[in-house]
Amino acid sequence: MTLLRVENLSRSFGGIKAIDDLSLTIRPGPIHSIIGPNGAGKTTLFNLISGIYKPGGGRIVLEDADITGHAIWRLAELGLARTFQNLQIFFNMSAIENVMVGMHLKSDSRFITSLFRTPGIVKGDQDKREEAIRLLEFVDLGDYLDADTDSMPYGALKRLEIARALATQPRIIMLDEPAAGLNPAETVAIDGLIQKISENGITVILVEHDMRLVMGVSEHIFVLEGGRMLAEGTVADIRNNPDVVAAYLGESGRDR
Amino acid sequence: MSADFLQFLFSGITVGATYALVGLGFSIIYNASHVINFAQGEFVMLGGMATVFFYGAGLPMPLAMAMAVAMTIFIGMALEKFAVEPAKGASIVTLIIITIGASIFLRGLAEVLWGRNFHSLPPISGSDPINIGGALVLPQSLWVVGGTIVIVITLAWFFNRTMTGKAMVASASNPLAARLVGINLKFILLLSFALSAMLGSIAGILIAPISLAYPGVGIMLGLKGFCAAILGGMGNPMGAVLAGLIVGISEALTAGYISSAYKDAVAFIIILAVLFLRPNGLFSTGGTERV
Amino acid sequence: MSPLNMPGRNGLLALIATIMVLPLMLPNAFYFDIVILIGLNSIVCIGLNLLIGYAGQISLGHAGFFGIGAYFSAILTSTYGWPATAAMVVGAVVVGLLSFIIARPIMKLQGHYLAMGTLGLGVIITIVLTQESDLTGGPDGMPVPGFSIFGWEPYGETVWYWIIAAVLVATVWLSLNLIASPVGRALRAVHGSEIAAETLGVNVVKYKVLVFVLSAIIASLAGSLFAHYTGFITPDTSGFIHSIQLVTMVVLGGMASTFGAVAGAAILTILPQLLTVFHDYEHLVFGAVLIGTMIFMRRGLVPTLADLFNGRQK
Amino acid sequence: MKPGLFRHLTIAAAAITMAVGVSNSDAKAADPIKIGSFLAVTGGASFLGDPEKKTLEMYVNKINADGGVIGRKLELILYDDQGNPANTVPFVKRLINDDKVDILLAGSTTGSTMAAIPFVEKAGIPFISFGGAGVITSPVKKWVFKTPHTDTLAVQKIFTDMKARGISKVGLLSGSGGFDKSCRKQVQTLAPGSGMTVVADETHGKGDTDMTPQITKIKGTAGVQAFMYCGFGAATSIVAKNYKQLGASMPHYQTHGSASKSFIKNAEGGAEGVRLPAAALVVVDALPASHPQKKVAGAYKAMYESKTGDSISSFGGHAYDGLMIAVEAIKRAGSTDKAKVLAEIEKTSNFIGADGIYNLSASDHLGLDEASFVMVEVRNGDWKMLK
Repeated sequence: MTLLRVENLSRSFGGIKAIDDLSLTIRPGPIHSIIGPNGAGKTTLFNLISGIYKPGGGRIVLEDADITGHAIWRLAELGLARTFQNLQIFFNMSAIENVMVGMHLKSDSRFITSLFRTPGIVKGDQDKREEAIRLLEFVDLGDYLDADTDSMPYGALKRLEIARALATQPRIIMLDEPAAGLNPAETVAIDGLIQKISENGITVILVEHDMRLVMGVSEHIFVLEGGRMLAEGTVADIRNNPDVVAAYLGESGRDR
Repeated sequence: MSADFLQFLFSGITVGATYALVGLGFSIIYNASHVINFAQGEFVMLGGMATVFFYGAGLPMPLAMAMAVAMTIFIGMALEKFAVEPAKGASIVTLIIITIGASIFLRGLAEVLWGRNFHSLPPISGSDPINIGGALVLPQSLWVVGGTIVIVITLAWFFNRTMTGKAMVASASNPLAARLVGINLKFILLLSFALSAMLGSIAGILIAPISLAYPGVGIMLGLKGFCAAILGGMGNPMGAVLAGLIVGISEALTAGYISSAYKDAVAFIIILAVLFLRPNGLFSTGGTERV
Repeated sequence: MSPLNMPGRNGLLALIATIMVLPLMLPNAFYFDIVILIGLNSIVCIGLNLLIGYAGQISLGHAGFFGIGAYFSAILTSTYGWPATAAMVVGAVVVGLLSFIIARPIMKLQGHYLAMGTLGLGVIITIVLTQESDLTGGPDGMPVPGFSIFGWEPYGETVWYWIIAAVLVATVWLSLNLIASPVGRALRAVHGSEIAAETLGVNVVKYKVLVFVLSAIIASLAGSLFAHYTGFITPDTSGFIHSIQLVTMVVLGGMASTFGAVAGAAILTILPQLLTVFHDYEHLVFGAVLIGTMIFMRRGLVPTLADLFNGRQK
Repeated sequence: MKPGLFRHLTIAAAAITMAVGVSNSDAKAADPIKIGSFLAVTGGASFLGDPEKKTLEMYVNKINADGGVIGRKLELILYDDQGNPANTVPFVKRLINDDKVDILLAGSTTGSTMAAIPFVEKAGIPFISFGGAGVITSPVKKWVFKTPHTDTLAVQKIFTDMKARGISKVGLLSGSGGFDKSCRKQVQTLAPGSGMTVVADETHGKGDTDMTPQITKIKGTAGVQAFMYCGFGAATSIVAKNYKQLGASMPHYQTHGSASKSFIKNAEGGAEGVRLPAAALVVVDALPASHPQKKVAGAYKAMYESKTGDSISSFGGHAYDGLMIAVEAIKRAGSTDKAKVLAEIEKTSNFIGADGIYNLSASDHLGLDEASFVMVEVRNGDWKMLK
């Protein structure tokens, strides 16, 4: 069974191949991680899957539907959600409003009803607000409901992005370095959060540099290097793969 | 027919050269600060008006011109110091309004100093037209074009050959790195306004004998110069020069062959067409947003 | 659910109270005239604020739409004898279509390129209105017959005061509603981060087009009312300077604040009248005030004051 | 909102406004007579507005020094609309509603005048305009008069002169302002009847600073024998300058819109040889002693030139005539009652002004004939009367 399939994907920037004929398969359920040195193409891969970049070649298939070149916002409809390496918080809105934007597709977004604030809109917003409170509490941000986002700490914003992505009720959530910039305690909390998300039946794809986090939560790991697949497998497979060890530790590692 | 064409062409190149200088000013400031200086057209106005009045006060013409340029440079630097620098980090819209406020202020200043009326400035070397291939060209037009060529070449030399010029280019492409290697960004910013003011005032002095000098002369010139800067790809000085000439020539040809009524629309029609096809300007290579 | 239980209710009530009391304090028709102009400017600015303040897309050409509305009303009623309401609607529809066609390419532009694109659009509109002088009277403008609706012809500043007041209150109410709705959140999300909004299922292009068209139509309707009220229009109503005034009102009052738009409109309409005491120094002082306000109250008047009031430091 | 409340407030507000209004307009005998004005004191048409303003101020002071009119002083309330009709509208409203003037002597340009007319007609205030075009008083508007010669008279005069020189094909350039357009229309209308053909018809935009493309085109038109320009303001000088720069040698005509020394000065030699119809005032010194206007125009010229140090233009004369017609009418009416003053202005007959001799009536709100219009040519930087 596959949920998401990437087939022979390529993309280059100014002659440099960021993603080079890459194929991979995501099964529904387990936590998948993508690792690799800087410039290996991890974030580019995320941007290709979520439609922000258009691929130079290859296909992306969600279940049986070809989603290559789809408009970005349609992918949310299909159950694909993500967070960003560089925070993309709506700093002009409160925390709870950020999450409510995530429920956009399930909201009444008709123009006329919005203008006249029909009872339907009022009721809808109440429901959405309650749901958003639940989500914020789920990511442990219950204290920040109506907080101004530009006065929230960095770690909280990281979790807010996750709550916002969850609000779209995704089947797949792609987390781009959720632990970057966090202190050890916060990293542990993120670790727990990722597991909790997975337990809710959402397939997690994780890009992360924190190896302890990756090795702790992942069930399947892809290792990229130079836009190509260096290795894939379980945590044990990857740990014992000499190529990976070499890539991470350099030539000296191989000698040992 | 061909004499007419030449006539239109010369007319277009003359006006286009002014647009080029104004566009160049936009580009230089944009490079240094990412600010669109809507007061750029006012530098042109100040250059022309100040010369008229220094000359009228009895100074010899070259001295009057030099004084006008110096005065405009001083005003440009004051603008940077007292209006742009304190607003560091403000949003694009806020900065646009600040520079528009500055342009209103400078127009007001000119009105207070010199009144609201039209003034003429005698041409630098007579007004007997020169016959070139059947077209009659004013000596002043040659001054405008020649002046622009000299300025463009000097600037190219400045940016490519001098330490200060190179520092300006470096801080435009990577401010952080520039600061790390010890370039004084504040100084660069001040310099960029001084340079733009100088370009504007020279354009104003050169064009004044042709267009008259009055407080409102900078508005349209400023907008057309902005067109040139955008058309050339914001922050691409040579692109701005080329685009300024393209705009000027298109205008003159439109007035000559199609309709003089829609002459002023030409620049804006070109810019819309280009922006719709190439959202980052005619001579830009385009970039990708990093997420 | 009471209809009064809405976001910004207190502000709206305060606005209504002000409108009710104001006539008692205005000595003559000249002052009514200024207040009516404030109202008209506020209406345009509320629409423009949806575009600039909430959706984060600048426009330096909105006076163009205002001008088209004004001229459609003027030409259709005076030259072709149409009823004022029909002319107003046709003007709004034309502006709606024009802005819809232009919105897709223009809303693709970012930052300064968007500023240039909208500026160019506005300038082109002004030039057309100036040059098609057989229809528009050219640079010297044209007279506009009075407004009439169902045979009733409002005349005099006091009657117009109440008409514009009613339209203003309605516009504020609709704007507050819209901002607090899912559509409003989507608009604000576009401002916050287009990429993030898009990944959450917000069709960014659609919302940009929507808000651009909406603000253009509001400007057009206000333009029609202005034309009938003032009785004489020139291409300056559509000009670059007017566009700049509108944007300045929005920014000065405070971006992303409906009441800020009203406050900005009020200040910038009154200020030039007050500054006439400076005679020749008028422009000098106006420019200085503009620069000063933008430097020291970067977020605009209403949000800055609100922060002070709430004791918050920013 | 309750409809009752709404209606009450409307009525209350209306009542207050009216009460305030009534108390203000209930003028006492000692109150000054308020003369309202909006002129193009600065800007592109300032050479119209500036002498008009100086003339009004000068003569209002003189009249007040001599004891005023019907025992009351004159008070001049003047705004600078820069000749831009968009600026005119608020000033007109202010003059009518806030300043509550008794009479309007205003409008340097046709555009400003036309913008003001709807408000003046509605308010019912006598309005003597200094605008040039015929449309101002043709058709007649109840409250609106004008003192300057019309474009119709000017075009007729020019065509007569052209015919005398054997010219029948004319190339026309015009600006886009109200006067320019009105003049262009007169040229097109009057040409066939006068045996003229308009072989080129070019226009330029407001505020244009380079007319060489248009003039190049006109110059190159087959058969063209003379060049004519319809317009006023800074553009007149630019056209003359460009015309000379392009080496054009055909006869060059402009209108009375160029009849000021600043036209000659700013054209920097380009005005040499340009012919135009002008009020007798500009060549008053050359007039024979028997000329009926010699005395009035001479006195005005002497006073204007000694007080201001500027040289005379016919535009100040428009203001002089307007003010004098108004003062005479108020004297005859014995009050500033607007209807009475209107009736008295219409009774003005054989009034000798600086600009011409006026015979006004209910059906003629201009009252000038061709007699006071003379053809002049620029020679050696000055006006030379043609015979």
